[in-house]
Amino acid sequence: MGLDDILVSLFPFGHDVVVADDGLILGSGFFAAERLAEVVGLAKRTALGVEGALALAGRLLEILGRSPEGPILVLLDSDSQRMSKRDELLGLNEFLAHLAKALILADLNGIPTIGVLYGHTAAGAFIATALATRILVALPDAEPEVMDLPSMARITKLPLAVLQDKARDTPVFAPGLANLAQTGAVHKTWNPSESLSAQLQELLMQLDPGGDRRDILGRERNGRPKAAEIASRVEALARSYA
Amino acid sequence: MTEATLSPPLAGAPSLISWYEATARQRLAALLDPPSFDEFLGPDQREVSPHLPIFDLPEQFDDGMIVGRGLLDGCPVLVAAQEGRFMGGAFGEVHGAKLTGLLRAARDIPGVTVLILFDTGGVRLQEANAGELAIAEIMRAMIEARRAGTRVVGLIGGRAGCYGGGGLIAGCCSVLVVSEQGRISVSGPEVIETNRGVEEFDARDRALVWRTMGGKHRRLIGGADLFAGDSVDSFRAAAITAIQRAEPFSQDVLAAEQARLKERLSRFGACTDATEVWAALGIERPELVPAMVTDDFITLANSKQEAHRGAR
Amino acid sequence: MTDWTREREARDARIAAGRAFADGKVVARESAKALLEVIIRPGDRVCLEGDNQKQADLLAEALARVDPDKVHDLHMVQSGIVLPAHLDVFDRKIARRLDYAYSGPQAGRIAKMLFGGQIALGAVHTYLELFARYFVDLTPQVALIAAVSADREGNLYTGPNTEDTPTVVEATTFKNGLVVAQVNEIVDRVPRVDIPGDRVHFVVDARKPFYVEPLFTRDPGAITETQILTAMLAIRGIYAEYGVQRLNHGIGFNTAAIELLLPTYGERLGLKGKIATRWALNPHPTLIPAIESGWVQQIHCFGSEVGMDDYIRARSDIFFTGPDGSLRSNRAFCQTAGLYACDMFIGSTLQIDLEGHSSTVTTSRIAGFGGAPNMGSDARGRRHPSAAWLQAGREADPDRAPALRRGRKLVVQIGETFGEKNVPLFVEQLDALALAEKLDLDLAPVMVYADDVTHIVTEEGIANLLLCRSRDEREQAIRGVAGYTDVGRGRDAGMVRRLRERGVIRRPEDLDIDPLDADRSMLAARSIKELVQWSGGLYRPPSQFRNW
Amino acid sequence: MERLSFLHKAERRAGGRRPMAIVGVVASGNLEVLVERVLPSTECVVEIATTAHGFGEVWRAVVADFVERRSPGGLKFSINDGGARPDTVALRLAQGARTIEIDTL
Repeated sequence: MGLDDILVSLFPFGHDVVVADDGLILGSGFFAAERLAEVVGLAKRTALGVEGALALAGRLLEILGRSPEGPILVLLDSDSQRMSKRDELLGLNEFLAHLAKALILADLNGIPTIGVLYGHTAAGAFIATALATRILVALPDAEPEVMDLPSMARITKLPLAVLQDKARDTPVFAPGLANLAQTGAVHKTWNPSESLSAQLQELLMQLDPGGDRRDILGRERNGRPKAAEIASRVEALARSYA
Repeated sequence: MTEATLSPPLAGAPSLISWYEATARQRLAALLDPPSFDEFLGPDQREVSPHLPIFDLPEQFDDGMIVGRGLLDGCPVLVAAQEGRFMGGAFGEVHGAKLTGLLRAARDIPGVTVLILFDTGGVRLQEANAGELAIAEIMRAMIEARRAGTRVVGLIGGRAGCYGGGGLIAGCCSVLVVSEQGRISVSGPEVIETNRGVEEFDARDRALVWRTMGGKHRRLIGGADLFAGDSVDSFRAAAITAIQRAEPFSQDVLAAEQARLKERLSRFGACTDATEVWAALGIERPELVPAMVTDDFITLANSKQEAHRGAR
Repeated sequence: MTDWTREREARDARIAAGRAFADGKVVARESAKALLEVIIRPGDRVCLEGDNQKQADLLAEALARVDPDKVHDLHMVQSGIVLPAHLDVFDRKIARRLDYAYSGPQAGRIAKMLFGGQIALGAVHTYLELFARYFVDLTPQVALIAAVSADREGNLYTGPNTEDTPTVVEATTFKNGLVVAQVNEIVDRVPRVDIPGDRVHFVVDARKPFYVEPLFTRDPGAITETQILTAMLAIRGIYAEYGVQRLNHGIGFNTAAIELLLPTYGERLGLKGKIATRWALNPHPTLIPAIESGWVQQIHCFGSEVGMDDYIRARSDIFFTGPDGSLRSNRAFCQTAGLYACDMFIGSTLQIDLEGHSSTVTTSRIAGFGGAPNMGSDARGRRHPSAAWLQAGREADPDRAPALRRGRKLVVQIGETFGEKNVPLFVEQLDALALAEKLDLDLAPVMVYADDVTHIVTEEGIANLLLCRSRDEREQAIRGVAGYTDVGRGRDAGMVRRLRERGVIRRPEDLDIDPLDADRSMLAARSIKELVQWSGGLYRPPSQFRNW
Repeated sequence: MERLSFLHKAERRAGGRRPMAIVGVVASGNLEVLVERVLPSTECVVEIATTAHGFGEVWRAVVADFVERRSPGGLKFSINDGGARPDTVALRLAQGARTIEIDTL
């Protein structure tokens, strides 16, 4: 499902979302009458570098200044972080963290943040954007990829076939939407043949005000057997000293 | 500016144990008031990674992450330390969840400080999805805690540096202390070289790596707030100072960070090497910076780049 | 009528032929090959200067390019086979015979060429032994040497890396030979005259520095805890036990660890001033902390070390320096000092057999030994006493009348039971024996003979071979410190226990060494950068050792 | 992963009172040793998980020497090994035994 189709389905009441030359998605749209969503994101498999991260964060801060009611959608079809000497020289980690912080702050301010993964994403770009939202949904042809198998084969010195074989037994390392969903990263996969607007509204109705539940989701889906339990045990031990 | 004013290191003296060389446990023992450290889910609990056996890789009883509480200069702190030599200090499911749990507790303990001793290559690739998600959960928990008033101090100077998602977590801390050895970066040297070619970045050129990603550069551009020498003593002193510097997290803080990073891009965006950045900062002999000893460098850094209070 | 001056006349004829390519004595680098083609004759003995440190690299490359129709069947008599060009001259059939002392980086290729018959080998010598033969039966007709600078008269400044040059020139010039020097630059006046101009016949202006290998730089960052434990054993069980004041160290990480433990562990034991004060040693960067802490009184050097020149210049109370302020090294004198004036040699090896013979030769690599067999041997001609020497002699032969008892030099082999790539240090039989058989050599290339070795130190303990009274005891003492190698696991546990009770074997716990001290925080410097700091910025390590 | 376990009689109870100690880290050529004071004072158990297969006899020898030389009665040693050489193993075992007997570390 292409971005244009997604925007049409998400915003039946109109939108002004555009994709700039640098691959940034910016704009807003009405997913219901009188209900406006702000939109940021990355399109066309763009790598996220210092300029992109700063621009997206700048837009988010500007939105926060207006204290909007509606959700902020993060539409994503990106590469990983931009891998270059210049980006690292300038402190890419701070730019990416800054963007993630802006998204988390929006959510803490009561503005729902919803990631919509419709294409590819990887590594630092994924963490700084979609994984910093309250809820991450995906379209079926999304291709999240923390680490690609050929690179992994090179580093672990295991044959690709062996890795593919191992990947069948566990969702914990191999790329792909199903694996990410099973570990709890992706809450829901939307049905592209139904109205995305309706699915968004349904999602907003079900929003749980509680904290980060991705580890619990990962346990329920048998994707991450230990994370939730370890976190809660450490949390309890640390609290007992307070 | 000379490269030769520091008195020789008095080796063997416990006060000068190298941070870079120490294990995570040795760092904690030397950083905190003795014998105040109490570990949560210690090695005797054997909470190891459930995923390493798939790859026939050895486990470590603490999965490379040590969490607990202790006293720093008499003040209660929660601490987390990564062991950079085990799996490169990389984030896996258990490793990450320990820090997530610690930060979630910190959110609800008024006035508490969290110290994070980073030493990581990023995501552990044998459990990449779990590691990536752990990093996202840690960032979320950290910002929630900071917003509730928790101070989070990051200490960076270990063997593995602070790479990948570790760099993003570091970017969410209230205050960062870094030593010369502490490299902070998202993409590692080998990753850049593999993806963009040796002309873009020669990963074997150690001087290039250290001046592009190392602690001195990070301190000079404001990516870290305090510079420490490579000793547990120096890190302890810097951590005590850092706690005073920590500011709560707010929308104003983010706005200040936006302005800070925007200024950085406009000042240094055209530079192609760290020495050009340092020259643009007004450092007269930037080529001498890498060889400068700690005290001289701190004086220089303080004169060229004030720590940005409340802008991270 | 006998002509008693044929050699001189031949030399003069060569000089006359060479003048065609020279302006006075000075030859442009582009003419080096042509010069060599007219001054070297087929069958000559040629010394191409080069050892484990400095190299007359430009002249080596020129010699490798000469026309084999004009120059062939040379007999190379030189310290080191180090540069590819040193073997290219055999590949191109310019040279045929070889007598040498050391071949580090070319050890694999030289082995292949020896097996292939391209090289007719005379012998693998120690440096001092080869130098001695320069004056008896291996006198060069032509010497190709390297210096820092020359004036137009041919006066040479060899600088900190003087090394073999005076010896080579002495043997060549004064026996009707011809000396060609490559120099980094021609100057009006040399900083000091290391070689007088009347001993030098041609000077090739190389317009670049001759190559020097930083062979004696050990990065403290690579020293392991096992090496630290082993070093503590050596300090406590040998240096302190015998009160060793005058000594030489090998170049391995084990001895580097000892150097870095003197100001820490040695200080704690109260040994400052009592051990390790006078050295025959290259300027090891890892000795800087001990020097700066006041441990060291005097050092004489075989050669210099890359990056150490300014430090040495600023520490002339410790080092031998010339009127220009820089180091004066001399390999022949320093080897003599190591042989006669040192009470101990301690160094690493690759293989030790059940008798205690050791060698760095393996079947695929013929490294040569450089100075080690000389340093690591008892000088039978020694007559002056010292406490350490007398004590070692007493242990070896307690029953002889003291006034007629020779002392013994302490010759210590140190290493971990498993070396690089988990190769065991201890073997039933040295690879050197198989090699000797394969090459039909009269002598196996043994670095240190069993009857010279006095102690073997590993992380398992110290074997004091002076106290062994039978071949059997000796074998079990060696097995007793061989750890979990096959040799070690083949020990007789009961006999090893008895040897330990007698102090023939001493374990770390027997010497009160705490395994918790085997930690890198015990090193006086843990990185090259810390060595720079200790030196007050005077040590300037070469770029491959920097990460800043 | 190869798993090995050795049970020994020890002459004496290990010194000190600390219940637990840990030394080393798991890395290539390195190992961690977790020491727990959980056994009767004349027993010593060493349990090993190692990446290097087929070295059981060397481990047996290293452990036997260690128990004879240090007499670590009452201690259980649990080892995660990244393929360390025997000298490193012997050193870590000795360090573990020393660490648990120092009460104020």
